Amino acid sequence: MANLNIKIGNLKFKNPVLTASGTFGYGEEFTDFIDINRLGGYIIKGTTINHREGNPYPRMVETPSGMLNAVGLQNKGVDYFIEHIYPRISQYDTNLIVNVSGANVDDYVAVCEKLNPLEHVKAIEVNISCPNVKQGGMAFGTTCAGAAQVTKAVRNAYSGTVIVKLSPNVTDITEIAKAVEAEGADSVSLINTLMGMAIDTERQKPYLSTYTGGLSGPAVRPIAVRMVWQTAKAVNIPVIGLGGIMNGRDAIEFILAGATAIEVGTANFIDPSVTMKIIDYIDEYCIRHNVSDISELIGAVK
Amino acid sequence: MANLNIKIGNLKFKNPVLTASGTFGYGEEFTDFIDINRLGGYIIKGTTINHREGNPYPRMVETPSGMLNAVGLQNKGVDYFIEHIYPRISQYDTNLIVNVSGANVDDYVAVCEKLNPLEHVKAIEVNISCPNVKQGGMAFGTTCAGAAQVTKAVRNAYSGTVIVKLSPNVTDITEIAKAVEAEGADSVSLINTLMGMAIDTERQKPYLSTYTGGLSGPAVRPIAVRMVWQTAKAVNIPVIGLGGIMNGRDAIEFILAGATAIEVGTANFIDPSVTMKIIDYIDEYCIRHNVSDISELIGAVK
Amino acid sequence: MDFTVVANERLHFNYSLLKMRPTNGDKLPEILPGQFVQVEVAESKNTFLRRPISINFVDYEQNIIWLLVRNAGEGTRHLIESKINDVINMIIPLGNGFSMPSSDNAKTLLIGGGVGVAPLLYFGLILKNHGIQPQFLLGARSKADILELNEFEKLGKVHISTEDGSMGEKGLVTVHSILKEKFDNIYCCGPAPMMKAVAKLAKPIGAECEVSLENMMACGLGACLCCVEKTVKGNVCVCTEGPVFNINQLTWQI
Amino acid sequence: MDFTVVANERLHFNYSLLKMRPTNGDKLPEILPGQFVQVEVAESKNTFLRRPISINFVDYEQNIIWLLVRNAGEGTRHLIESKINDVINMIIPLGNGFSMPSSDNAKTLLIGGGVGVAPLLYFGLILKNHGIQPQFLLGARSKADILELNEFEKLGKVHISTEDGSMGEKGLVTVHSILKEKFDNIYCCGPAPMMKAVAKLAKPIGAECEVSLENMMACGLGACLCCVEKTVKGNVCVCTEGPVFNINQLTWQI
Repeated sequence: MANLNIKIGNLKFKNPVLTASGTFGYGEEFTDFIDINRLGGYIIKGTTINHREGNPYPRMVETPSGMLNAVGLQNKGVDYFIEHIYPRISQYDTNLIVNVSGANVDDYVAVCEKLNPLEHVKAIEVNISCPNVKQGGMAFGTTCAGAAQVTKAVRNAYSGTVIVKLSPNVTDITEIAKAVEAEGADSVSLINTLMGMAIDTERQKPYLSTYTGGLSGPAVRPIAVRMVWQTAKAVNIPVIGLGGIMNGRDAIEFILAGATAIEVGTANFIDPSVTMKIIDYIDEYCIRHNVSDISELIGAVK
Repeated sequence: MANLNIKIGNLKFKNPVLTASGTFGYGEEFTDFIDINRLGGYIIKGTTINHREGNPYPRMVETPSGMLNAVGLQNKGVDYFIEHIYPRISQYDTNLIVNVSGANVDDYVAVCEKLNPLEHVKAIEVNISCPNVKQGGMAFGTTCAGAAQVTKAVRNAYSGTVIVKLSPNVTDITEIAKAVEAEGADSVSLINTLMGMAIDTERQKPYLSTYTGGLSGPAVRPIAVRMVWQTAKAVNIPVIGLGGIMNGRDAIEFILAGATAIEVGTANFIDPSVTMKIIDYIDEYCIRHNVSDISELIGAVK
Repeated sequence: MDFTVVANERLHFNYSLLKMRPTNGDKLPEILPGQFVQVEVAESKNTFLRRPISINFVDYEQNIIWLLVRNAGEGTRHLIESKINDVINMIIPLGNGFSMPSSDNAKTLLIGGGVGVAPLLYFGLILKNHGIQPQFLLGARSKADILELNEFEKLGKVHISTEDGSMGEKGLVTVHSILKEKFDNIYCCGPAPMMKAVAKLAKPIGAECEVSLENMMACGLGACLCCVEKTVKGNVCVCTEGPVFNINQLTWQI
Repeated sequence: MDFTVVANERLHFNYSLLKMRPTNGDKLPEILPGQFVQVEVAESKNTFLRRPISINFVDYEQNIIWLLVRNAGEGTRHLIESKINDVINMIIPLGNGFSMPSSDNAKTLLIGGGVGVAPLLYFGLILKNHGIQPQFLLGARSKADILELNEFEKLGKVHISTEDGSMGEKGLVTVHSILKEKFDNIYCCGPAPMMKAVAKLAKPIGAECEVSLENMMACGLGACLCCVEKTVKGNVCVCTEGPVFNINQLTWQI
């Protein structure tokens, strides 16, 4: 049994396997399939200051080795979360991380202030990269100034670990990462989805009600691995890698590219127990390669 | 039989199906499988002022629904092309288009000046988006200034139809397209490959000698369709769409998104006769949808 | 959970009736009529997600589950081409089933269109076992598309509509003469336009009406929020809040 | 060109000998020993490109081609699991073959490692038909990995090396005693390190030596420029300039 413990900011994780926001609900949906306590951590869905209905149906279409989604941050708002959901899910022996989103900086701050007192919320993941909302979202994540502005405000409003989730829809993701690091983020997670579109050629209509959506799945993995590799070399804070991780091999690929931890997203839709298999694989891989501590693998690509 | 004729600048095409540079050699490699004369046009591989050996092996790795390549513009140079290759391939009854690349603006201009007198070269596709070369290539394609600079110089040096091939590795491809249009490009083609990376986790080495390479194939199609849709709305010049087109349905998807013509790339590797099938499908599709002229379909997504 | 295909009856070029048994011999879980499964399509280049398929019938004695699959694309085409002894992974059971009529002598009609008849067979059995005599109204394009007729006839009176009149009454189910009668409970599964038309008919006559929706799904577990339907409670996941809804919960213009 | 599988002989857990005939009944094209095919892998989620496979044997009388396939990943695994009557699309034939020895009494040795023995069987037949008696040196990890021994023995004297000594001489082919003899022509196909070692031995004794390379390919037609090998003429495509090269064309440090 290799040592799989890792650290993001001051927060310890029993292993580097997290679940990606918006693909794991509040965790409860998966208790028939996995032991949440075995996860390094789990990131619950994008939470906003007010209740959001999200985008109209249809919100999803399958694409080659991936899918497009346009959920649009449907959630009941931070107050409902704190009152009704948090009490139910706060007892797991793993790091509970809340993904935070907003239409403007004040919204981000307001959500952070409400989450700050919750002792079982160990970290927040600041979503400045959602391609499926009209205001905010990706707008902040595609400029250094916007990314820095949100990070600075959130950093002041939240005392725990701050992870900023970056958009891949940019010319140079390392510039955004550096801007975020400069404002005190403890970590960056990447990549969020790539903006895409698919058209039903028989109906001559887009498949999504919003026309465009976010592309995820193994189709985007090579892009995500490249961005993680570039970013891990550009910043000194730990990088969390995600984007099309379907199995343990893929998780190792991101770690070798420089990721300190990884998030499993779309794969949860296809195999709800995939995270457990990934944790087991990482352990077996370490043994097979005589790695006593996972840290030896981080960025170890030769 | 619907009318499939389209026009790019002053250049007429018998149908909108072209082959993408670097995936079709000089056409000769495919004469056992297709009738080149049936193509709307074919774009031959990236040509530079001097002979280039390209990148070391390995240059390719398969990825989910796609592949990464890092060929690096291997070619014998424009003089060799004009002397030895052009005479062999200039007799086809279709539009011969040469893809032009360079490490600096002078290189682009020099190649254009040598191609300008060739009566059977009907157009050039200016590659400002190759992710696999150290100098030039994508560097020009990721800033409006760089894209404009190359376009302006090429426009002055070449009297035929000028198509500029854009990089998807940017925050806003419409800004680049507008900059290129402003300098007199007759058309933009998109997308070139997305920069990606894949790691052999057992050897803990990247699969490509260059670490990163260009991702192509159906995996990237949703991104390409989105960018074509955005760009076709942003510029007044015709847009040529490519990125993961594997069959006739995919070709129609790009046309509905706003593409006046399409390029077939990676699909040629899997089915060397795919272009013929795509031309047939487009014709059948038009008949099935009571479309008498392909122009009715361009950008027709509702 | 892995299942082994024990029979694949090709009812029609486009439809297959798959009969499957848990590969490891486990007993089937309790399954409610109207629930569905998420089926993995293993060897298919262009199929990435699982495919949601409603449960057609459950034979607890033989420990076999039936799926009625329509060829609706590459994923389902692979399923209908399954061979005996193929092993297929399914997440089972998912969603909520039909609710029972309030009274045992409720006059009950089950309306199915095309492959939408699938969940009605198992529901019909459950109703019959509860002493309720269901009637069935099956609609399809033509005679060849009327599926499992013999099975339905074992459970209750069957009325038929075909668009081309090749069997039963000609036209859509919504114009079938049986609908002139008053029913206490109407259950419907089929194409959305048909379900909406049925809902329109059910409302004025005060019949309790439930429909089974087929919104596109990714996870089937309520995690991805992709298959949402607009209801009086706002957008809810069809996979966890449905697939069966009382028409009063929906916001259809009826 | 579509081919129908007429036999699939599982020589070993990891190897299959596929025998295929043109589906439409056409006669096989002329095939040179050392040429290869590009095989489409239809139903495989994670296989996007074709797989290049060298031609093991050609039986013109029966109009059948043999492919010796090693399970080297998901794509080839699907191929070795092919069933009789499966239809497989192949681009055939591709590349250049081995060149014949300059004289009919040339002392000729064909060295194959693992699945690298594949092209040597058909080449051995062609040599024999030209009145040249080839000798074979087959190397593998252990006895179980020595493939098609009976077939090779029909064509000439067979020498064997196994790393574990379970058959023939113990050790790599490059230390086999037969290599103490002088040969005029040596042909080799196997892992790159083995081919380089053989080239090192061939050069000093002045033997003409050809090797068959297996660089990763996309198209197989010389269009993608992915499978290049550095030669005295610069980077060339293994698919069109090879896969067979005289070692003097290569830039190996030997």
